[in-house]
Amino acid sequence: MQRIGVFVCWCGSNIAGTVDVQAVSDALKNEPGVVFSANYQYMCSQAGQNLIKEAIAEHRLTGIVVCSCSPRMHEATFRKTAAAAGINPYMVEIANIREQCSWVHKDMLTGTEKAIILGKAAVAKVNLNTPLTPGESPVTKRALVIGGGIAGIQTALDIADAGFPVDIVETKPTIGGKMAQLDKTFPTLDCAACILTPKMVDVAQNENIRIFSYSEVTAVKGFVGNFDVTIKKKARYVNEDVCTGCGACVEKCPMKKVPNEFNLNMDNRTAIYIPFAQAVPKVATIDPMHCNMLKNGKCGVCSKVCAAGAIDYKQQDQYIEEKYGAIVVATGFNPISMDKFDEYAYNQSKDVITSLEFERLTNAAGPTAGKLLRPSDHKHPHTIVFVQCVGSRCSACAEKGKEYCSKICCMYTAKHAMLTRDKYPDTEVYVFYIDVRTPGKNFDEFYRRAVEEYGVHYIKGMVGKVSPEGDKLKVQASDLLNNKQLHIDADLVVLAAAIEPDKSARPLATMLTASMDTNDFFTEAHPKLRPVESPTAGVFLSGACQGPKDIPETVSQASAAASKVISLLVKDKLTGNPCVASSDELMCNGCSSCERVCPYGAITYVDKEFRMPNRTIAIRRVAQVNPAVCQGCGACTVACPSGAMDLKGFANNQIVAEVDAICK
Amino acid sequence: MQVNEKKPLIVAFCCNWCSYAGADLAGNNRLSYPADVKIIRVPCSCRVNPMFVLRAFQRGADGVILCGCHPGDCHYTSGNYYTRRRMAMLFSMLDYLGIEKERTRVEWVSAAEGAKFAATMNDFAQTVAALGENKRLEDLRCKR
Amino acid sequence: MQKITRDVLVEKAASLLENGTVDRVLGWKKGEFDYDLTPAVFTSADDLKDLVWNDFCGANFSKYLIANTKKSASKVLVFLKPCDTYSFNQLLTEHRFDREKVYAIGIPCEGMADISKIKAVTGDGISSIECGEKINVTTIYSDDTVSFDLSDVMAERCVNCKSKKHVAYDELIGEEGDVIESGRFDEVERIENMTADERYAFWQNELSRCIRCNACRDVCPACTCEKCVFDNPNHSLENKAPATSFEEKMFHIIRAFHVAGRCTDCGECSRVCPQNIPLHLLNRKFIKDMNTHYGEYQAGAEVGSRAPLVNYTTEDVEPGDVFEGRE
Amino acid sequence: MYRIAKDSINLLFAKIAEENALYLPVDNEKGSSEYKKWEDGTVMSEKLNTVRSPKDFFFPQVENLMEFKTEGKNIQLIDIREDSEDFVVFGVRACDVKSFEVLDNVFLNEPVDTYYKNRREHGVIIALACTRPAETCFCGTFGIDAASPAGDISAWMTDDTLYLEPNTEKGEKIIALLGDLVTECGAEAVEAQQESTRRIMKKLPLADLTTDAFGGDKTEEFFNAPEWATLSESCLGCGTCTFVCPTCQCYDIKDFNTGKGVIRYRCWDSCMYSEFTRMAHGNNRLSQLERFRQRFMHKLVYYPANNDGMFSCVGCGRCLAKCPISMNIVKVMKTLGGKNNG
Repeated sequence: MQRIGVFVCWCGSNIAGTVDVQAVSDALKNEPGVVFSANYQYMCSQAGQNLIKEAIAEHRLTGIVVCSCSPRMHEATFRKTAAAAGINPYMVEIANIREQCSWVHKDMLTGTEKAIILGKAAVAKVNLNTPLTPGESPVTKRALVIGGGIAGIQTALDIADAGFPVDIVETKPTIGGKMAQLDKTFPTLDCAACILTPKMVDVAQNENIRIFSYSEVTAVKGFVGNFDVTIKKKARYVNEDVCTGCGACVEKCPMKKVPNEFNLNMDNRTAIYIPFAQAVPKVATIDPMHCNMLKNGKCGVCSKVCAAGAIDYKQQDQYIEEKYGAIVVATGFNPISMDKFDEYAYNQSKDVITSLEFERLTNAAGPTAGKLLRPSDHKHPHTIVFVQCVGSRCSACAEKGKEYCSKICCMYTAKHAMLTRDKYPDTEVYVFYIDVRTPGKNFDEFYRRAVEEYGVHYIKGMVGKVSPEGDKLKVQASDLLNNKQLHIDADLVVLAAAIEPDKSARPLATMLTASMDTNDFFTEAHPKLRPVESPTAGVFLSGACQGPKDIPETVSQASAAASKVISLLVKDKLTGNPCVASSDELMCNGCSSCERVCPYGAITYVDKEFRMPNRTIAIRRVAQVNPAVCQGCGACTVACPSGAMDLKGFANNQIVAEVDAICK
Repeated sequence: MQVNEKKPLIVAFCCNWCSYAGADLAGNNRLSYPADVKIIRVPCSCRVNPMFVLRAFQRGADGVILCGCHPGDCHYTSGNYYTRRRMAMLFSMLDYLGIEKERTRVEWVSAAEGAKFAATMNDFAQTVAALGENKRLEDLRCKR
Repeated sequence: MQKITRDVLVEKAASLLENGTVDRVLGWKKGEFDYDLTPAVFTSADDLKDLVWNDFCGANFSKYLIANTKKSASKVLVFLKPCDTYSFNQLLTEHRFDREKVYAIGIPCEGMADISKIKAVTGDGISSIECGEKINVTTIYSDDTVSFDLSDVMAERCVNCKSKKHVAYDELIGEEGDVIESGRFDEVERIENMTADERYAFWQNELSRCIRCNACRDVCPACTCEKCVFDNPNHSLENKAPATSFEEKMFHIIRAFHVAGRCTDCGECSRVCPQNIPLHLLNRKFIKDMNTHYGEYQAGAEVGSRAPLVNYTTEDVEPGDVFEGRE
Repeated sequence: MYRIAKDSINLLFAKIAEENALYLPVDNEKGSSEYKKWEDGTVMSEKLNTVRSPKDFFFPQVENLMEFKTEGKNIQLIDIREDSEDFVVFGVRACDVKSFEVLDNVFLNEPVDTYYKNRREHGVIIALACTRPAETCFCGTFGIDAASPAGDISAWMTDDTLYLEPNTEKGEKIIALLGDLVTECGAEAVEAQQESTRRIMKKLPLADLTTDAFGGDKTEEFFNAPEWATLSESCLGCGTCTFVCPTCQCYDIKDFNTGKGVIRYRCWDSCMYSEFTRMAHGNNRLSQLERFRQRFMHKLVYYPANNDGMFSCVGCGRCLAKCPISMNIVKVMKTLGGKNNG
């Protein structure tokens, strides 16, 4: 029989406001096994924890129930408290009487009644708890970073700096990501390439970092400390180790009309290409969709001109299997498609562009060599309209846009407007906005300079329609502050498209068993306290895959993720979750149902000798669970018809006891 | 004390990673739902054995709802897919035995869907209340 | 199709015993009357004089293989009707016995007779039954012989036979049959089409007769647990008696669920129920539902196949939608 | 002896039901019969016997014994014994009547089972003579005359008349209750039927089965008999034989926690079950052979040893009809008892 202590928390008035805590602790005093029951203002405080420790010592408690906030909040706290007082931390159960009781019910009587029942269920469960000890597993001291943008680069550099090997997997032929496409960065206006490319070079030169460019992750197995990852290196038809990046092949390639995705298809590249001058790795890649040699065997020019002999038309996709201790997701973002925003005529006029396209137009390495020229006629635009929140904060148009704020648009639009006015003072610049959001270091000052020093016309209101007419774009908009309709004849319209997670994120999340929100951003383990960890142990989040971010935020999160990875990789062993499945070999009949449903391959079968009636021995096939691999989902427990498979911490009889207590 | 009209009792099994967190979020946002709903935390919806569901009815529950991560979002990759098949079969069987199908439900509620959690519970509680007491899966020994 | 005779089986068994291929034979042994055959182990040619093959050899031997393959180093000979072979494969899928320890002879089956259907006509007091082209029955109450066509007194499960094909054997006697279309889900459908109240009344009536003798479970080739949860004092399902109508339902729902995807629809449960509860209709409901929602699946058709409940697709039907199109 | 026209039998039932709960065999849609409470319109089954024996009336499959309630940390014991109503069971066959004697020896000897006694005292048995025994019948083996059943009242049904012969005070009271409904008559009225039945009994396939080889002193002779191995070989270990048997009387006492208290109840148990008589040290009969042997040794050896040679089988034939593998006491008796047993 357990000796259970019940501790009812007031949580100030959070619980005590709707739940009669005294009544709860009194009622639970009479439950089977309960020998002590008390309530206190803040159980999680030092004083509250001391109360628990003292009660454990004084009443020789074997188990405790804390009626408090969600176990997701303080279960770990109270487990530590219990451990410090000398009882097994898994002898602690939490009755969630805050989030699932006092905060959702308004009436004191109702709240108290329910709190007592939840407390009884927790007591019933603790009565059946058994001390649990976590198992241990080794840690592979190597990290995988998925995505080679600024987030992935920073994370990889930091991990490598700590002395651990890191692999970066990047789908594009080069690392660099979105930042490589940007011109200047707000609010300092330093050039993106100037600060990014040295880091890219650092990556290339770091002995601890391997880059798998033009590659993708195709399978992930295992668990924290012990991931087995399959990486597909797509055939680039160029031997990476041999290619010097001289560019002779690119120069001679006869296939010159391939849309250049790096410049957002605003100019063309060749079929064999290096995305940009500072690409890392600086090796050529053949685009199999456009290469005549690969398509119909007629060409072979690049092979002839390559002095290094790097061209290999027979190259195959290559699968690499590697073990990792930790995985960082840094898959980044993309602007959303403008196809559904017909009102802005994006698909009707070349002169309606997105902000990222604007970046390329103003970038010295871009299609216009940095001169701001209209895509349609390469003329200098004199009136530019910037439209903010295109697809962002779009609660009514969920089918084409996003409900959330994309966060970076206000600042980059201010940057674009300011730079335009700075370089081309003859250009009138209008910015239509819903709100201007500038909560960042030097952000508001930056925005005000745009308005006050550079004379950018900021107009609160949305653009209703853009209609191409001749070489003009007729912009109809409303000015909410002056309550009037505006008609502007613009030369160029720039849309601040919302950003969304990269499409590769969703399948990746499935492979990683990492959870995502409805917008396909990766969910963090805790929105405030564990912002760079995924709920899946060993998977970390870096950059915009977790939510919209600007560069400084991305970099700081990337470093944070790296430090989390480092603190994982420095460990030689991990202690696991002790709430794992275990098989009662006497009951197991070896049917394999459990093995079939286990998502982790944690169950294996062995032939074992059993003593049978009348001194006979029988060899039976029975299931065994690898506690280091088992994650404790419990799928096997239901698949098992014999009731041989049970889950520690969530055992059949424990859950049944909870059901019984609730249904009393 | 006045004898209260018997309120429907609802047992909600919530997976730790999504739905239990969704319920917490409903609490954080002070979204109310009937106190008749009592939550039991399980690591994953796939931990829920049909016997738990039947047991709840036996002991006096009027409705049983399972909440898990959305299909594809299971913390354990595939747990809720098994839940989906198992409960589809169990519920169909209960219906086959003439037990009101409205008394059982599976809902996918993510950690971010506090509002959906509250709305689901409100709706389910209402549905179950309309059905009245569970008579067809009750155990008379537990009713006194 | 030519009916095979008892003598063919005896001859075969005797020669396999003789040449040492097997050291034991699982077969049907004659009883006090002509219909009460007992599954038995025959170890010598002399024993085999009591081996019977007639229209009452319903018992499925597959489950006996679990114990009998462990009894000696030699093989055991088993006679399998087509439906028995599905159980045989399912048990192999679940690693319940060593295939190498079995010599399986597939025997064709035209269906088995149900003695209660015969007695419904003749009444009690049967003094003899002869199985041949016709089933000839005499009773102590009459000098006349009553003749039946097998089809008139065939057991329900045989009327709705799903397969005359053997899916496993080492040797086949007689001709091989085919998987056949059967009306085995008609009765399930009939119940589905009742109103909820009617369904409830139907099952309440059927299950209320349950005496929890466990015959359905103990005969079931899918119920091969070392110890059934209902017998395990450490399990919360442990229960010995249908104390309330809830307990009746609990037992049968859980049992049907535990064998869902593993039940081959051999029909033994209903055959042995002393109270004639149509237990197969519970199992068939699961089979029908799984076929409808997860694709056709026949447990035991192949060794090693993955049953629907230990499988999934990302596009599966939602639990709330399985009722669609129904009342 | 009394008689009543068969046409008026419903009047008789109605009269009995005025003061007693009346149970009689009724056909169910499955082609078998079961005891049901009589109400106006109930038609008595013509079947030879019910699947479940009438032992349920005195020794039900599940019977609540007492209840515990907890309030805080106090425990309170509640007697939940139901006040048994007076009841009459009509149509019990000779074999089943005899089974009550077997049960009485167990339950009414010290220590008296008051639950059983209570029901026994409130029950009246109207036994009905058999006319068309089945091939599975072998009551004669145990000295039972199917044509002359015991019981509080013995009854015979002919094509047109029901004859009643009270044997006990309880039986007399029922006859008194019937009053004018029945007319007195001589016992010779049923002799022809009795003779016919007895003739049929001799023709039954199991008519020659005897108990000669068995009895209380045969433990050593049979306990280690090698035949048990083959006899029990295919036993499934289910409880069908025990649960349809009118004389099997084993039960388990279990607690059911209702959440508000504990109901202590007893329910039938079967010596065929692997968990039967599981004790702190485990189980005392580990193999199905041992469990199977126990059942038959009990019926044919141990019980007679304790009950002046009375066997605890009445030859009703239910196990012959219902065993899933058709293994039964007749096969055991014939195998162990040698040629004397048929």
